[in-house]
Amino acid sequence: MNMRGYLLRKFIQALITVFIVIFMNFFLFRIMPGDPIRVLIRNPRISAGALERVRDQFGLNESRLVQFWIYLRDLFSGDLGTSFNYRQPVLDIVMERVPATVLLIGTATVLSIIIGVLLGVIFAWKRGTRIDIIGLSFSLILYSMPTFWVAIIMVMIFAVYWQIFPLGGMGMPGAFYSSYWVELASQLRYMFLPTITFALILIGEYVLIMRSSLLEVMREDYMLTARAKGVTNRNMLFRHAMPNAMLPVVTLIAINLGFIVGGAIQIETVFSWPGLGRLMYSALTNRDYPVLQGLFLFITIAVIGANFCADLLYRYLDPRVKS
Amino acid sequence: MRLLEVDNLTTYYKLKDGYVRACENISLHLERGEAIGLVGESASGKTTAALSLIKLLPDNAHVMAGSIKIEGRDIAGATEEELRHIRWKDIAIIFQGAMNALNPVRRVGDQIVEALRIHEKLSEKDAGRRTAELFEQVEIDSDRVREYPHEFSGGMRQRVMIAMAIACNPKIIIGDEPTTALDVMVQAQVLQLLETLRREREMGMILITHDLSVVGETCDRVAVMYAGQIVEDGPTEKVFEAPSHPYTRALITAFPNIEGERYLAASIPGDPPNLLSPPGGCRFHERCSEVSELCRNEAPEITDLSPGHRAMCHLLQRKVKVK
Amino acid sequence: MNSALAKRDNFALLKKNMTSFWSIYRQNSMGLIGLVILLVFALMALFGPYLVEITVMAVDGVTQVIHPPTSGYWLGTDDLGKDILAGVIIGSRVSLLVGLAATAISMIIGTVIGIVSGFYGRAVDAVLMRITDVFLVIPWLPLMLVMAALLGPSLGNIIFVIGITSWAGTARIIRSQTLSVKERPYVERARAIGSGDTHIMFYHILPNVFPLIFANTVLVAAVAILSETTLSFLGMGDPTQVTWGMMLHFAFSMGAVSYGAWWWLLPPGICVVLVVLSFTFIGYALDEVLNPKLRRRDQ
Amino acid sequence: MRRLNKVALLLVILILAVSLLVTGCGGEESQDERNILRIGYMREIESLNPMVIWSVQAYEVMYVNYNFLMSWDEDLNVTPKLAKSWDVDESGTFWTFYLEEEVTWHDGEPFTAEDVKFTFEYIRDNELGYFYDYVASMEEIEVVDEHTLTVKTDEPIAWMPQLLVPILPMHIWSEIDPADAEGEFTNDNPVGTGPFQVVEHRKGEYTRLVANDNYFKGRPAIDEVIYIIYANTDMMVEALKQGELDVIADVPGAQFKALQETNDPDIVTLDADSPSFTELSFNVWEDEESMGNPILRDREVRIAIEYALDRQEMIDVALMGYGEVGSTLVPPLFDFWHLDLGDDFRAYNPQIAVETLEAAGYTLGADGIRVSPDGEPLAFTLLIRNESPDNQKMASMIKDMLAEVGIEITVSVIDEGTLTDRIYDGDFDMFIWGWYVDVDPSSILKVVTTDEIMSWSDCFYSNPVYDELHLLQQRTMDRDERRELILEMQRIFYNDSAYIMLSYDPELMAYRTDKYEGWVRNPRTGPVVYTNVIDTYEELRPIGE
Repeated sequence: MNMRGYLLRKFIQALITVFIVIFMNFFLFRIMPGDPIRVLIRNPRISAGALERVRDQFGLNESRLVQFWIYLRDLFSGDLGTSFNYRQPVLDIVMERVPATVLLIGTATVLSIIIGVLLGVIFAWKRGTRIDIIGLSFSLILYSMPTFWVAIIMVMIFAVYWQIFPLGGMGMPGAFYSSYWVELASQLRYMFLPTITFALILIGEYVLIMRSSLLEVMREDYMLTARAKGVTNRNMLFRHAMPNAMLPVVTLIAINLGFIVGGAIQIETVFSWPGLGRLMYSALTNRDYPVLQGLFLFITIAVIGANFCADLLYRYLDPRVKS
Repeated sequence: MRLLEVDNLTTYYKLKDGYVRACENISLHLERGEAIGLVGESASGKTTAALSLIKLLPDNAHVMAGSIKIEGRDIAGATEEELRHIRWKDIAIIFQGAMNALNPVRRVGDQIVEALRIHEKLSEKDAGRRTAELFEQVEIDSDRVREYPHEFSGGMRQRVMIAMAIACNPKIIIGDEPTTALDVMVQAQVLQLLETLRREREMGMILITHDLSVVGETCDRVAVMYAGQIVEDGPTEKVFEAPSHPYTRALITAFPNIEGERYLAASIPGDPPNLLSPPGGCRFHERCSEVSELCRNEAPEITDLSPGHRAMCHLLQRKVKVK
Repeated sequence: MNSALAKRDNFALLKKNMTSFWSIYRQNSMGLIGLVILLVFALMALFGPYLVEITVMAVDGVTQVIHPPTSGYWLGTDDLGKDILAGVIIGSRVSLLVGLAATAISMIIGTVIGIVSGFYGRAVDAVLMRITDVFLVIPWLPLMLVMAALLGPSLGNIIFVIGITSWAGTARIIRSQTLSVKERPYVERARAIGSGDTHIMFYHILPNVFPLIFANTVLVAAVAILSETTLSFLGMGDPTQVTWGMMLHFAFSMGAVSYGAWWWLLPPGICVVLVVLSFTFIGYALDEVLNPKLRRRDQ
Repeated sequence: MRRLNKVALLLVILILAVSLLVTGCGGEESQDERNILRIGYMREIESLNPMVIWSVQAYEVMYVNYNFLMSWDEDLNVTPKLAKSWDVDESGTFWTFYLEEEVTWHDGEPFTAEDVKFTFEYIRDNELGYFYDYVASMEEIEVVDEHTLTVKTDEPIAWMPQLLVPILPMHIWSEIDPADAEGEFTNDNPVGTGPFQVVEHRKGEYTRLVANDNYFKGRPAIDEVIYIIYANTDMMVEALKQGELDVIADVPGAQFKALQETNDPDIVTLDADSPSFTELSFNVWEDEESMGNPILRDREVRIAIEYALDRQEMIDVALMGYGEVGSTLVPPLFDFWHLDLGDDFRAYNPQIAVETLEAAGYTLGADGIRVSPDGEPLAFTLLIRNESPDNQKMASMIKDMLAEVGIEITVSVIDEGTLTDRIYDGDFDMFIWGWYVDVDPSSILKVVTTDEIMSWSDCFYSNPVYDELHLLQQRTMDRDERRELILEMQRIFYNDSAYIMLSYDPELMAYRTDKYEGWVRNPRTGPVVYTNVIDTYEELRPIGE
């Protein structure tokens, strides 16, 4: 089964998953109780007529099936519906928040992968020594901590008690920067705490994955062959062990994305970071269902896409499957 | 001067509750171009003995005593760094070659080039050309150098292992059950190939196997191992025709010969002893058909039956004395 | 008669495995620590409410509001003057309950889907696995948040939501294990002598898959407790119940951070970490014991 | 393996260096001499388009960016703004407004009567936004000259001229299709006549306004106003303490108390009255479709419940002592319209509660729960919104207090969506929610009129006398006469007790006094910002200037 055939099969599978998600996404929000419009606007100044008009605007009066058909038609034309709260197209609202989240998740994930893999390798290589046991327990502890709790602790220590980092947000609104560098430094200063907190949460996972993957690889026969060939320890690790050990890590990183999104929601809520996570949290509290629906779809498709890329990367790295 | 001189080689595995005495006072020697077979049941210590020569042992195994002289130079006390230059330069190994004795994610050619560049200081290009030649010698099409291990059949993979083994013209080749995983036809071809290469290059060979017929065909001398000790060794014809040690006799009768007359193969009762606390006296006494009180209490001496043919059994001593 | 025999020796096999399993497990220090921590919290959950009079939890005077730890209140009080130590002890009951109940649901679903799709294969397998993929891919927290918001914040809903969104991983592992067990000779033998599919699945495949279910259950429990705490923190928990998550939610939204009320924020959080850690330690130890590849030579 | 450790070491040093750099020079923003008023808030500003906004925060930005024809003083007397003065003929239906002369829009265009006429007709003809009620009854709007406008209404309207309508620039809004105006028109750089104009609006982060240099009442002393959103109150309170913010609003009780206890000399904590209240609403629907417990239709039971509730204790515990015990429908903030019951007020007295119940034939059952004459137990379900922790605390106290007088309450926590549904289906006994009251009292009085059932009414109260008075007060031009009618309506509604007013909620606010002075509280006991006037924005100036 050649590469292209494999690609096609994987793509179709991803599409099916996306469609199931779309279907679930639509009906998930239709079983919700209460009429969103009336809940949203509990303001005596609004005439009953206005309420009716708004309800029409969102097509809430048609039958479920008609609503689904409209939902599908709009979806393929990139229209994720209009937000009850902002009265803006959901797509614009979501797109506006993407850079902030990508910046946060991006740096945190990259940082945690690098450090996580590095530590994983050290702990695997020095298995059984004190470093390994301490490191392993520490990673397990980090892995077991609720993300929001770590965030709160970090804020309490660094932003409230020592006040060396800002409390939250992405920058001092309306601040005046003498030069680009000062602005960059200020941006970094605002980013530092949330990113480091997020990285701490993720490192645990990557250390564990890498360590157990490397331990398994190190027992393989070809490692004995390499040693028999007189290969140095360093080359045995980087030329023989790592290429094999990295394969499962790549897949797990992709599957881990769903977990990362969950973490982002918590980090952004505690640090007032204006990303997708905060948008989801406020959409939840405002019962802004179109935004919830659009966000949920957007995040899930992003995760499916990432998994698809991880599959490709895995296939590219592992010759056993490429042929 | 002899190619290889091993005296009283003793290797133990350190466990939490004591030592496993895997090899006890192993002595054997090898001339240039000569092949010796190491036979015995599984877990008799034959692989440990062979791999102890270059300390290719897991981290909890230690060579406790004994001298290992290659062309007069004793490498028993060699440091890991010195051993790294001896491995594959002086002594190369052909592993059993189940699916992954070769690194699955790297091209077979590169794995041979790696050995060449470590020991032969060849440029990338020369090493590449050398590898192609080696492939021809082991009757593999040289342009398959760029393929991956999973693209080769079991037999072909063993040929690659052989190519890799002879790449640096080692003085000695250890074959650790090299053909056990192959079916009979391919087994014969591989053994034939090994035979011709050994003759051409005047290499010494230590062939580890539990299959007496393989030893009969390819080895000049044979050493029978039981419970970590060599109980009998000598020229193959002598040992096969006149097996002196009860265990050797039982081993040979347990191995029916295609041409010989038909008889019911007798198996040896009981299991090999637990080497964590080996039995007193002769280690075979629990399963020996001609056991005596002496055997239970006293460890037997090695008796020279004829030039080059020795065995370790009380019976022999009495017989010799009586005569 | 044969099925009775099969049944007896299968479960006898299981029992023998268990005893040898315990001898190996005992040597794993990490596993033991995890077990001890879990026992402590289990006791706290079982006998807690009797140790601490319920009244202490009632809304009493406005005197010591958000008061740091003193002799009267070892862990200080929260914004309603309630004793935090009492809250933590009583909270353990619901938090563990939610965690274990949700784990049970997700294990049952995961095991059933895993065995069925592994056993029948082809069309059944394809459909079930596609659904499993959907649940594997969907980010867990947004899904839980949305469902909790839709179904309303009751304890039952929380357990249900966590249960039905966390079974995918288990199903995947159980399926692959079922595939290998299915090929084994005695399963062929059982089919040869005419045992029905469900019989085979229950008496032959389940006992062999059981150790794996056991190890995976423990890791899922860790995630379930984390989920409950996070959901409660984000306001989706059941406000009438005292759980660690709800305590953290009220602490955070009622100004513990700016008030510097570390005694209000730390204890519930530390309890969650300890419980999750105990499950993770046990899970990790189980993995090392059950997965021979990882077992170290000198053991 | 030594190389590996070196790599790890290098990496750690690198991270440390970066963090030092980051904390070091990023520390102090360079010298910035602009005077910026930074206001913290919790709920996102949903839009800048007046036709779609509904939240208090979005209204605040609209108040500052646009102007109304009139405003209010501390005692809620109407004061001039864009309209210098106005008068009305004796029929009470023909109004003449004399507008300010040298007013310009933010983009320099002159402000004329045409703009006012256009705004009223644009909203009236297209029933736009939530301002329709103010312009619905305007029959003819005529421009007399550039700065004079006449309005004829179909009947005398009591609350005129309080037109809470933002005056929009005709030269911009005339090109905007009304459907868009109520849909996706973002109005990102809103042109108004107000003291500040929005220049930057980043959703989920902040909204920045700069001073309007040629504001007709003089350029404000403050250069910029920035509304910054916080995901949680902790961060907002902490930001105020550290000087990152100048004023914060809707602070929860616990944090407000913490702030007070820090008694920081530079921070003023304001326990202001707010135009909102929390009520315990009963289902008094006489229709047989009602699924509420019929016993609650008996006025005596409701009155007994009022006597049984110690509302001061509930405020002390649930609202940390901030807020006032509730009584009548119009909050005391509007003291001109508020009915002070004096000793008619049914204060907490469990004894009278028991006597009332006994007198009405509700005898104590065996299990401590009273039973109605025809054997029904006094057991009701109290619905609580999960969005409000304070309501939940009150509910558990109500349960205990009513148990004392033999009434069993089961508390059920549901989300707002479900509660709204059940209210409109009449499927409830009682629930706790609240209302935000407009400056003019008729907005809240209207909610409990009969014709609002199945629309805004949430207790299905129906009293023809009350309805009659409501219509009358809407047409009574004379303020004092109207006041008598409104007080009488409150008395009737209080006596029927379809609502038990639990508390007039506090508006907890705090602001710094080390940078700016000139904070104005309007109305007298109200807040400095997030109120119906923009005096603070106009008066505020750096200290010493």
